[in-house]
Amino acid sequence: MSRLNVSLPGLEMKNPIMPASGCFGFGKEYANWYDLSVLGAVAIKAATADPRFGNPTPRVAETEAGMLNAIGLQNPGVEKIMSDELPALEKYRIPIVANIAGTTEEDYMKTAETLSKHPLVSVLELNISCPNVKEGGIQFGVTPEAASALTKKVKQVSHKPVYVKLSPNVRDISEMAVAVEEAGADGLSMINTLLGMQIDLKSRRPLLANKTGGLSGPAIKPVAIRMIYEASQNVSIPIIGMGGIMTAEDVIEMMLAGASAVAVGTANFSNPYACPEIIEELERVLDKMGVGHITEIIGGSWKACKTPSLSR
Amino acid sequence: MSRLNVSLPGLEMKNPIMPASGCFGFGKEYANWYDLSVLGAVAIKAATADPRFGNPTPRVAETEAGMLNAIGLQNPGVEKIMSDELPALEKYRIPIVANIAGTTEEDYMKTAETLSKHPLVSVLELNISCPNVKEGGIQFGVTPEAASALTKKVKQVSHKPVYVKLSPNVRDISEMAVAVEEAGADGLSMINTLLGMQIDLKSRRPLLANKTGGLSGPAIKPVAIRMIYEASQNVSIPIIGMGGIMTAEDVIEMMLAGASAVAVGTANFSNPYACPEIIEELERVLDKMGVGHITEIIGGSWKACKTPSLSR
Amino acid sequence: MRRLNLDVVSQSIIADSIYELTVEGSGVENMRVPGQFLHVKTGEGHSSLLRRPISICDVDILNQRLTMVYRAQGKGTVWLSARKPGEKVDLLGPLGNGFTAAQPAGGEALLVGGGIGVPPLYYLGRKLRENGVRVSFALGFQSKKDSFYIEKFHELGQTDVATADGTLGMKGFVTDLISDRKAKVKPVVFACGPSQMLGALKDKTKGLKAYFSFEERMGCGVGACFACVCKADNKSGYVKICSDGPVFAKEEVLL
Amino acid sequence: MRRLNLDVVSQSIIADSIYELTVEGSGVENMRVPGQFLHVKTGEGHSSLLRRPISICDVDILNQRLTMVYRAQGKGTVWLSARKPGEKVDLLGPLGNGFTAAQPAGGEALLVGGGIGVPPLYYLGRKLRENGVRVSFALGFQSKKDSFYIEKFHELGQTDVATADGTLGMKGFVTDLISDRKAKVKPVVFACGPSQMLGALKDKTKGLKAYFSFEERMGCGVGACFACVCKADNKSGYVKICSDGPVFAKEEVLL
Ligand SMILES: Cc1cc2nc3c(=O)[nH]c(=O)nc-3n(C[C@H](O)[C@H](O)[C@H](O)COP(=O)(O)OP(=O)(O)OC[C@H]3O[C@@H](n4cnc5c(N)ncnc54)[C@H](O)[C@@H]3O)c2cc1C
Ligand SMILES: Cc1cc2nc3c(=O)[nH]c(=O)nc-3n(C[C@H](O)[C@H](O)[C@H](O)COP(=O)(O)OP(=O)(O)OC[C@H]3O[C@@H](n4cnc5c(N)ncnc54)[C@H](O)[C@@H]3O)c2cc1C
Ligand SMILES: Cc1cc2nc3c(=O)[nH]c(=O)nc-3n(C[C@H](O)[C@H](O)[C@H](O)COP(=O)(O)O)c2cc1C
Ligand SMILES: Cc1cc2nc3c(=O)[nH]c(=O)nc-3n(C[C@H](O)[C@H](O)[C@H](O)COP(=O)(O)O)c2cc1C
Ligand code: FES
Ligand code: FES
Repeated sequence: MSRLNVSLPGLEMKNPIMPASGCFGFGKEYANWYDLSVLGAVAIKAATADPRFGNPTPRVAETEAGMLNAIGLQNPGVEKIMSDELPALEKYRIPIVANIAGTTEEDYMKTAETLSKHPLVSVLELNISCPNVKEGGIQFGVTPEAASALTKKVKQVSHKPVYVKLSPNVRDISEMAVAVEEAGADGLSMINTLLGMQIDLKSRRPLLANKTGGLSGPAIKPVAIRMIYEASQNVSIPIIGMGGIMTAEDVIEMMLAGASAVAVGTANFSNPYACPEIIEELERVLDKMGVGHITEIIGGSWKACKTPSLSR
Repeated sequence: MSRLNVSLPGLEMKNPIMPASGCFGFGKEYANWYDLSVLGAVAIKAATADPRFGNPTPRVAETEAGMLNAIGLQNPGVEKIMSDELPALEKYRIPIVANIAGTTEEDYMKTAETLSKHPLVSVLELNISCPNVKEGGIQFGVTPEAASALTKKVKQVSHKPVYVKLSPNVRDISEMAVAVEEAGADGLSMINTLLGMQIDLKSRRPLLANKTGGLSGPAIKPVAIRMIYEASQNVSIPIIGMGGIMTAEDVIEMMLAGASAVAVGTANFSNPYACPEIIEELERVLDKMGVGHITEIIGGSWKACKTPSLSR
Repeated sequence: MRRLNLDVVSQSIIADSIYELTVEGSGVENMRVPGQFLHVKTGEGHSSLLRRPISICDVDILNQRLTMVYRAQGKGTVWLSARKPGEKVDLLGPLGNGFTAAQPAGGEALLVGGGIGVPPLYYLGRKLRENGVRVSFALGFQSKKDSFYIEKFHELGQTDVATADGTLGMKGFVTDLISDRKAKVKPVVFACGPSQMLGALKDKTKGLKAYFSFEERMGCGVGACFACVCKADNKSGYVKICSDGPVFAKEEVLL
Repeated sequence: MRRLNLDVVSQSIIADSIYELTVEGSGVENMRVPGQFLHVKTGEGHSSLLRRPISICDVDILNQRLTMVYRAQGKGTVWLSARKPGEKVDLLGPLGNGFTAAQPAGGEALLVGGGIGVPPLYYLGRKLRENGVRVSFALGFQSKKDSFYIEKFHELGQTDVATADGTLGMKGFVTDLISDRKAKVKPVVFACGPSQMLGALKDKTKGLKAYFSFEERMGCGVGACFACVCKADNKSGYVKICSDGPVFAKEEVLL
C-alpha cells in the first residue's frame, strides 16, 4: 500500500480517499457494509453549535448524472457528536476530518474550538457555504472578505489544522482560494455543491421543499476539475478535491488537476462500496499509467512532467 | 399551432423553440435535415466585427451528460455573415436572433450597429462571456458594472431589440439580470456555459487545446433552472431560457421556472431532429398537463396558479 | 444488507403501468421480513445516481426468488420495466425495519393498502397466515385498470376493494372499507400507501394497534444522508424512514 | 444524410479490442461512397451526448447491410461493442465526402492504412477493383494482435503489412513499405490513419496524387458547430473535417 499514501497537514492518509462530508453520516451506517479502516480518512457530517433539524422534505432530487440535496445541515449538535458519534470511529484508526458549519462567526468559533479539542479529530473542515443569517443571508463562501475574516477567527481558536471548503458559486475561485490561504488556512476542500433546482411538472413547483438545492455528482466534475486546476496553481496549501468522483480514473484526473487527496460523496449512494472499490482500483490504474507513487501525479496537468507520460 | 405561439420583444414565434447560438451554425447544415420553417426562431452563430479563426483543436470533449466546447467564436465576420449567410434564411420566414461577440466595447458596438440594420435580423443577442481585452482579461459577463456599461453602449447603436446573454459563472445571477435590465436590455438569454475542464489521463494534460471549455447539456440544467427561477422574479423583461434542454418536458420545466421561450443547443448534436421533435411533443405534454396555451405556464413555478395543476 | 446482483427470471405487466418482476440469486434467502425494502440501481452508468426504493412483494426462500411489483412512472422504473430474462438487477437489501413488531399471534390482522403501497402486504399476509393469524385486506386503487393481485389476496383472506371511480369494488377510499369491521374484531392494522391515506387511517384506527409503512425520497437508503427524515414523537424528534423504518407504530411518525 | 435505426446482424471481435459490427435496414442503400462516415449514438439516454464518428468499412447494398470495424477504447465504443443481434444502433449517415475524386480509372491505386484507419480502405479497395483499378495495400499496425482483415485485403490485391514490434510483416512503419513501389507504378494514393502517419506519408508521396482521410474530435458531425476545423490551404483558410472531408487532397489540409 506504500504507493498510495499521501500526507497533508494533520492528515497522514494511507491512501488519498475519504468519504465526503454529509454523504457518510458519522460512519456507523457504512461500517455495516465494510471495514472503515481501509479508508484514507473520513469526513464526518457537518457539526453546528446547537442541534439542527434541517429542512422539510423532499430533501433530495435526481438530475441527469447528478443529484440535488437540501438536507439543511441536520445534526445533533457538537456536544452529542463528540459524546455519541466520534468514539465509535476510534477503532478504525483513520484520520477524522470534522466538518463544521454555522450561521454566525461566533457559531463557527464555538464549534471549531470545542471540536478541535477532541483527540479523535485530526483537522477541521470549514463549510462556508451556508447562509449567514447575521449578514443578511449572504454566504461566507461567496466573498473573499467574509471568507477571509471567518478563516482568521476560526484559526485563532482551533487546536487543529483548518481546511476551508470552498463554494463553486463564485465568479473567481482563485480569488477565494488565495484569500483563505492568506487568512491562514492549512488546506482547501473543493468543491461544495453548485446551486440548482428542479421543478416538478405535476405540482408545477420546485420539487425540493427548500426550492433550491446543491448539485453534486458526475455532472459537476468538469467544474470541479477546472476550479481545482485554477486554485492549485495560485496557492501553496494542499487541496482535498471533490465533485463527481465515481471511479479511480476520476481520482487520478482530480489529482492531476491539483488535488492532494480526494473525497467521494454522491458515489456512496449509488454504490455503498464506492470508496473501498476505488481504493482497490487505484493500484491498477497507476500500474497502467506507469506511475510509481500516487504523489507523483499531484498537479501533473500543469507541472513540468516528473514521470514520462504515455503517448496518446 | 395557436396554443404554442409566444411573443417577445422583436420575436413573434409560432412556438417557443429556437436552436441555440453556436450549435446550429447559420442554419444551412440543418436545413438538409428538415424544413427550418417549423422553428419558432433561429439563433445564429456569434458574429464578430472581423473574421475569427477560433481556437486550436481539440475543441470539444464529452463529459457525463454534458460536453465541453472551446470553439473560440470562429466566424467569417459580420460582413460575410450578412452577405453570404443571412439571405439563405429568408425563405423560412422565421425570426432571426443574431448573436454578437467581441473583445472591446467598440467591437460590440460596430457589430451591433451593422448587424441590427440587416432587414432579416429580428433581435440581437449580446454574448457577454468573452474575455475583455481592454479591461485586462476580465469578462463583461461577470461584473454587473461591465455588463451594464456594455448593454447601454449597444442599446445606443442597435436598431433592433437587444437580449443580453448572461454567464452562469457569477455569484449572484439576479444582480446581473437587474443590472442589464436597468441598462436597457429588452430581454435576457440564459444561461451560457459553465466553465469546465477535462484532463486526459494519457497525455496528463487538459484535453481541450484551450484547456478550459464551456460545459453544456443536461448536466447543467439544474443550474439553468435555478438561475432562470431567480432572475425571472427580479426583472420584468422576458427570458430566453437554455441549458440542457433535450425534451419537451425540459421546455415546460424551464418555462415554469420563468422562461418565455427557450433555445436548444447541445441536443442538436445528439439528435439533428431535436428541435422539430420537441416542437411536436410539446402539444402532447400540454395536453397531458391540461394546459390550454403555453404562455399560461411561464413562471408558473412561482406565480399564483392560473390553471389548476394536477395533483401529485 | 448486501449488494446483490440478481438474475431476472420474469417480468410481466399486470395492470396499467404496473409490473411484476421476479429475480433470483444468492442473498435473497435473507429477505425474511415483510415490509423491508430493496434499493434498486436503475439505468446504465452514472445517468441515474439515486437508487429506487421498492418493497419486497414476495419471496421464495427455497428457490432464492424475489418478486417486486412496481409502477413504471419515471426514468428509473421505466428502465427497470424493460429488463428481460438474461439480464441482471443490482440491488441493496434487505434494507430497513419491516412489519416485525406485534404480530398478533393467533389473532386477527387487517392489512390496508393503497395503490402502489399494496405489494408489501402480500408477503406480510402470507407470513401472518403461516403464523396462524387470520388476515383480511382492504385495498384501494384509482380505478379497475390500476388494480392487481386481487385474486392472490383472496386466497389469503377476505379482500375488499375500493376504487376512486367505482370501476371495481366500492366507489370511494380504502378507509371507507374498514369502518364496521374494526368495530367487531379489534384487529391489529398494518398499512402501506400514500400519506393522505395513512393520515385518514390514523384517525379511523383510533384505539387499535396499527403499524404503517411510510414513504420518503431517499438518498443513501441506509441511514447516512438524512434525506428521508420525518418528524417523530420520540427522543430525537425525528426518524429516518430508510433505516429506522419504513415501518413504524402509527403514533410515532408525525405526518 | 439521414438518421437510421438499424438492426444488429452480428458483432464479433476480430483482433485485440477490435470489433466488426454488421447492421442492416433501410437507408444503408445510400452508402455508396467509401470514406464517408457514420455518426453513431452510443449509450442510453443522455449519458453520452456526442456521437462517435465511425467509417463505413463495407456495404452490401442489395441486402442493406453495413459493416463497421472499430476499436473499443472509451465509453462509447465499449458500449457499442456490447450490442447484440435483436438490438438497434442509431446512426446518422452517410456523412461527409469520401474518396470520390480522381479514381484512377484503369490505373493503379495504393491504399495506405494505419491501425484503426484501415477499415474504410476495404470498401474503397472493393469499389476501385469493381471499377477496374489495380489496387495494392500497405497496412500498419502496432502488433500482430492488433491486425485484422489481412486475408480480406489479400483477396483484393497485393497487401504488405508493417508492425511496430515486428510481430507481423515488416518491422517498422507503414510508410517504410511504400518507398520502392511508388517509384515504379506512380499510383494514386489513398490513405487513412493517425496524423503522424499522414504527415510522414505526405513527404513520401511527393509527386503523386494522394487523398487522405483526416480525424478530428467532432460535435455535430454535420458542419454546424465548428468543432472539427483544421487549417487549410484554401480561400477561407480552413476546412471542416466532418462536412468538407473527412477526405481531402493531401495538400489541402495543413497538418
Ligand atoms: C420504502 C419504500 C417502498 C416502496 N415500495 C414500492 C413498491 O413496492 N412499488 C412501487 O411501485 N413503488 C414503491 N415505492 C415508491 C418508489 O420508490 C417510487 O415510485 C420510485 O422511486 C420512483 O422512481 P422513478 O424512477 O419512477 O421516478 P423518478 O421521477 O425518475 O425518480 C426520481 C427520484 O425521486 C424518487 N422518487 C420519486 N417518487 C418517489 C416516491 N413515491 N417515493 C420515494 N421516492 C420517490 C426516486 O427514488 C428517485 O430518486 C416505495 C417507496 C419507498 C420509500
Ligand atoms: C471520420 C472519422 C472516421 C473514423 N472511423 C473510425 C473507424 O472506422 N473505426 C474506429 O475504430 N475509429 C474510427 N474513428 C475514431 C473514432 O471516432 C474514435 O475512436 C471514437 O470516437 C472514440 O470514442 P470512445 O467512445 O471510444 O472514446 P471516448 O473517450 O469516450 O470519446 C469521448 C469523445 O471523444 C471523441 N474521440 C475520442 N477519440 C477520438 C478520435 N480518435 N477521433 C475522433 N474523435 C474521438 C469521441 O467521439 C467522443 O466525442 C474515426 C474518426 C473519425 C473522425
Ligand atoms: C446529501 C449531501 C449532503 C451534504 N452535506 C454536506 C455537509 O454537511 N457539509 C459539507 O461541507 N458538504 C456537504 N455536502 C457536499 C459534499 O461533501 C461534496 O462537497 C459534494 O457533494 C461534491 O462531491 P460529490 O459530487 O462526490 O458528491 C453534501 C452533499 C450531499 C450530496
Ligand atoms: C459548440 C457550442 C458553441 C457555442 N457557441 C456559442 C456562441 O457562439 N455564442 C453564444 O452566445 N453561445 C454559444 N454557445 C452556448 C449555447 O448557445 C448555450 O447557451 C449553451 O450551450 C447551453 O445550452 P445547451 O445545454 O442546450 O447546449 C455554444 C455552445 C456550444 C455547445
Ligand atoms: S435515505 Fe439517507 S438517511 Fe435515509
Ligand atoms: S463536427 Fe460540427 S462542424 Fe464538424
